[in-house]
Amino acid sequence: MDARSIIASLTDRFPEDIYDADVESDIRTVAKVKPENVVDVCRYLKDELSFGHLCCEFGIDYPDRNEIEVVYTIGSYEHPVVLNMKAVLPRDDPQIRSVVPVYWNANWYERETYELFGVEYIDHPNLKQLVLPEDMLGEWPLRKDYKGYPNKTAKNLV
Amino acid sequence: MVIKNIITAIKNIYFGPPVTRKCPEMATRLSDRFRGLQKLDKHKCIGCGICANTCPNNAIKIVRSRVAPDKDKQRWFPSIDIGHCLFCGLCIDQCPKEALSNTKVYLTGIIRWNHEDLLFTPDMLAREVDINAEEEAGEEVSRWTPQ
Amino acid sequence: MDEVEEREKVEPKIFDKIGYDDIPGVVMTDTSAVSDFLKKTKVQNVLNWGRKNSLWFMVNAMGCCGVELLATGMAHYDTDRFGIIPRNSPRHADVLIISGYVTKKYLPALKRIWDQMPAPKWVICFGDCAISGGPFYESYSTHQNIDEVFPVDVFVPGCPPRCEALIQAFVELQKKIEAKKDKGTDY
Amino acid sequence: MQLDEIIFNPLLRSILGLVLMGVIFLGAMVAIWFERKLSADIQQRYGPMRAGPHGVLQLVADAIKLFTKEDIIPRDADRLLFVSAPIVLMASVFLMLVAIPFGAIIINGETYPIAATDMDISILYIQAVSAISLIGIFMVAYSANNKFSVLGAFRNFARMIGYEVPLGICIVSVAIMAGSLNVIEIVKAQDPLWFIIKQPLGFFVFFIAMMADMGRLPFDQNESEEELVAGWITEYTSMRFGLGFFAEYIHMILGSMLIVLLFLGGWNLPAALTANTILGIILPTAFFMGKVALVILFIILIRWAVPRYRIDQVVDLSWKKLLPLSFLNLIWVVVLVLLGV
Amino acid sequence: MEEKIPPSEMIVHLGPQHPMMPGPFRLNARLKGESIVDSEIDMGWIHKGIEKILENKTYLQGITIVDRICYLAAITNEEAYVGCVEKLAGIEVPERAQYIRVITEELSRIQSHLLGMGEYASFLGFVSMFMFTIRDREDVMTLIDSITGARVTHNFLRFGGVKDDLPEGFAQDAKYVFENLRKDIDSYEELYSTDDIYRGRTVGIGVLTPEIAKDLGVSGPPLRATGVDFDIRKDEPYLVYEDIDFNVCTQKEGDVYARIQVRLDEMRESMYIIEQCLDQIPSGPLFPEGTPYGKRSPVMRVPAGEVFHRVEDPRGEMGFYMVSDGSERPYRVKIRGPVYPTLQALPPLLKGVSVADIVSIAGSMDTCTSEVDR
Repeated sequence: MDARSIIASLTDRFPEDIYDADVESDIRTVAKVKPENVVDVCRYLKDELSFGHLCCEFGIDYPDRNEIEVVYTIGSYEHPVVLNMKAVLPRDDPQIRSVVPVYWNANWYERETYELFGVEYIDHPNLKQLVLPEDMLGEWPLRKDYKGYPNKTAKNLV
Repeated sequence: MVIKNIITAIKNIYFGPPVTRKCPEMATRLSDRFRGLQKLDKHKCIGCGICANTCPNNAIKIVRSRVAPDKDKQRWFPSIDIGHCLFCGLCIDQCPKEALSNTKVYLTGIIRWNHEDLLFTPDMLAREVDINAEEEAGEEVSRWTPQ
Repeated sequence: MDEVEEREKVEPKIFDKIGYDDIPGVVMTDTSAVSDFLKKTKVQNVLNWGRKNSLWFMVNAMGCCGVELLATGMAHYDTDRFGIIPRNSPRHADVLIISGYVTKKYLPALKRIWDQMPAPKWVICFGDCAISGGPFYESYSTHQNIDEVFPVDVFVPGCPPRCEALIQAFVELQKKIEAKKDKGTDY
Repeated sequence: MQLDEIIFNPLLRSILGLVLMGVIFLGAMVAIWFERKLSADIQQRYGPMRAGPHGVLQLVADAIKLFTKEDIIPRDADRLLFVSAPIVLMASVFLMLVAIPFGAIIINGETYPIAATDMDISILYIQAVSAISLIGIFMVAYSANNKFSVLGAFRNFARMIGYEVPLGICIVSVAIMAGSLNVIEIVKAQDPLWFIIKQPLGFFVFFIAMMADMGRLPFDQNESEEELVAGWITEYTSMRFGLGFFAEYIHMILGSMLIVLLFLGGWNLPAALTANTILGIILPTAFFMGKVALVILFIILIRWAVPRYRIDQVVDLSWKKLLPLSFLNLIWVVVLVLLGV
Repeated sequence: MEEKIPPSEMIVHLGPQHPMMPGPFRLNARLKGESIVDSEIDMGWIHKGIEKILENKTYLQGITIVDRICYLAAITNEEAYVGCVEKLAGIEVPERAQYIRVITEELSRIQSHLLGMGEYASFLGFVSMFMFTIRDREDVMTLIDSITGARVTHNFLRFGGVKDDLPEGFAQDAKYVFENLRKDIDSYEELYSTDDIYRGRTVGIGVLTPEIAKDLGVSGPPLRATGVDFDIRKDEPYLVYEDIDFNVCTQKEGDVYARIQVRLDEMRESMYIIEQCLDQIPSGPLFPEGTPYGKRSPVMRVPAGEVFHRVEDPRGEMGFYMVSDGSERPYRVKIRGPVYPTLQALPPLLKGVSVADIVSIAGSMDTCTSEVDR
């Protein structure tokens, strides 16, 4: 299964939800997905196109465009193609359906994205902080306008 | 069976001499490329500040210092906070005049009892002040010591 | 045989007469008069000799330096030569080696480990992260300036320092104890 | 006879007991030093080198440090039990010490064992008092308010209960063969032929059960360091930890002595060797201690050469393998005795 | 785990400081007797915020930071990062530099596996084995040291090449070390396969089936131990792995024993790869000629774009997703560590096993907490 046929199949199946689909190289493809339907798309990817391996899931903050992108990097155990699927969310109230029912290992990725970017995942089984202490929740440190960085408290002798 | 393990253990008692490096007394032979405490050549340094800009950890600051211990004239030289230094060698790679270089000082010279002593001024980097470092690796630096 | 019978006779009395806190045969004092006196005499030298030759350290690998910490205990560097052995329980340890980044989340746990260790106890800052935050000194998550929290005796710069440096740090700590300048014991 | 009077004088016996206590402490220290050196040899390193020549004073340094460390009793611990548990452990090994002979003096063909007491049921007594340590460990588990201690102590119970049974049966078969419950009589019964030759299976089972009883490595689940931090001893500081540590090593030495006494012939030597008075005083004890040292060496070797069992595997080993084997050995011994061998 | 638990059960917190692992993490295990009813992992005790730090460093300074993601595989981290930047900037790496990179990466794989394997033995109480493997690891470390000049954090790769050439006489040294290492690995394998206690502790413990392993997102040796030959070096070749002959080591059983066996086999395979590289390595420049890239790197501005680059770490699939906006600092860097899903997969594996098997299973995963927390 090569990159072009995958993109073709995906856009055929979800003409409304998938846009800006592109083939970067033989093994890299990108697509944007409407956030409402991400679970269905993921299920289709996993069941039909054998994209069984969720490499990672993370957020990117674009304050000047006022949006947060959630990127799903999905690979496969059968073919070498990797799909970078993006869902664009508004920055003020980022909400998206959780893909944990499809990809089990998305659990921690979503928890981390939640506490670092403030993306709220609907239907997530256990949405709470993962890596930060509890009192830091709500600061969203990986957003570009985070105030606590750089942290100038270190004793630098020079 | 466990007998095999015991035989291996007994074999090791007789045929396995200790591989321990006798650390504090005998210097370990280091690789030629080992990155220890930096050494400053005050004659070559032009005080351009590229090292300070390159440092990933902001450990270098350009300060005024005497050009030689017996002269009053002052110029700009780097001073390094060893408590911040990553010993990554970027400052040495990027130095346009090759004024900074690696030495093999990594033990007695820089392990200190107080945090404040970890600041290395240009005089100390140029070894004009005794930094209390023995010649740890000495001249005898080899690439490989078969154990 | 006699000992057992004696204890059986005595035990009911303990529960009746004395409070729960007083245990027969165990002298419990609040004063440190004895140790204060000892500190002025030559006995302290003997005690310090014993202490410096048996610095058991806490296995507390926290980062890159943790790997070097593990390697130091092994055959090539062999801290056992100095009587230094790793212990897993803080109750048995004398030296806490801070061997990595102390984050805001981890600092309470580290303090707790420190509190659980019995005095006299010492701290070694092993590596840049412990001394100043190292490459993560600007991070939103780490806690800097550990030497304001713990009474650090020896600073070992390097990122990470080689294993020899840890052994040298122990030697420096021994020197410090011998010179009676360490922070673990009040002189 | 005058010699008899001196030897059976109760005052002298008590003094002898105290001396033996000191000897066993010294022995434990030597054993710990020996273990550290031997493990270092196996692992191709040096071991203690700095405190004294080749680190012989290492244990002195450790003891000084442990004695002068802060003694912490956790706030939520049951103080009385917490403080007295190491004493109970120590008492258990010292009570064992009372009945175990440390060698013998042979004068004019007459054997005088070096032991604090000479009771007729000494092997039964040793078996009984060694179980007291279980009470000590139970006190730790109950009082320390630490879950690792509880887990370690419960593992200890499971293991001890499992291994006391085959151990007891092996002792019974030895007693049947010797016709006595007295350790000294048992040693005498082995005069020409050691019991290891007559009942090798019994020795095998006894050795493994004894190692489990001592808590040496394939069976040290009670303080398996990687899982339970330090097991039942986790909460103890300073010399209370030291006492627990020492008790373990003394138990190891006494256990090795039992192995030598019951199966390896004790201090028995050909009569020709002990005819001379001076040789008779020195040789039997030296021979006995040498064998004990060899057994300890072997136990230490095993400690550093094998991984650790899981606790259910240990219990399985005891009930499913060692117990049937020990019964087999019992039947074998009964047959031998009936045949009059 | 705040809910009320029945009195026959208890919650044990293993960690954050626990001898089980280099690096703190906490395992809250609910025990019934000795067996685990339920468990939960609490992460982030050494979360350092590397992704945020990387956004504020120049590309060159970033190399020093990515070294410290996982301290056991610093070179592969660098390769993932540097490869990412090279893909974005379109830099070609000369062949000699590629070979040197492969050599250092495989050496790093050997030392990582030696540590993981030995540490695993020490979790079972077999401390001497740990000493033996670390003894061999020191030799490999000396080899790495002689190339890069540091033991753990190398800072060796540069954009477009490597910092230094192989030292003189490296081939002989490597030959000498590998000769001994082969013998030692054989003896470890023999010890492992003949020791009854070891087999009792490992065979049939912590079994992963291929389907479950794929579902959990596990990669690296734990996945290959189940029989799935998923290896980035084969599936998506980078550097010169295409020209090199090697096998992907797999086992069928998927239990703890198989994972250790895969590591043993992979070490042999790595040595084979290095020997091929030393035979095939061409002479030539270390940096692309006619470009400003070199040991004294210029201040780089990388064209805007996004790229995902992944390499095979000793522990599995290591990937970097980098977004550049055309300035001299990356806009966003996402690090996909291999241990992250592996550690996440622990609680389902631990259900129903006994306390002693926690260390057995967790140790066989060879997890590196620093990389999970980043």
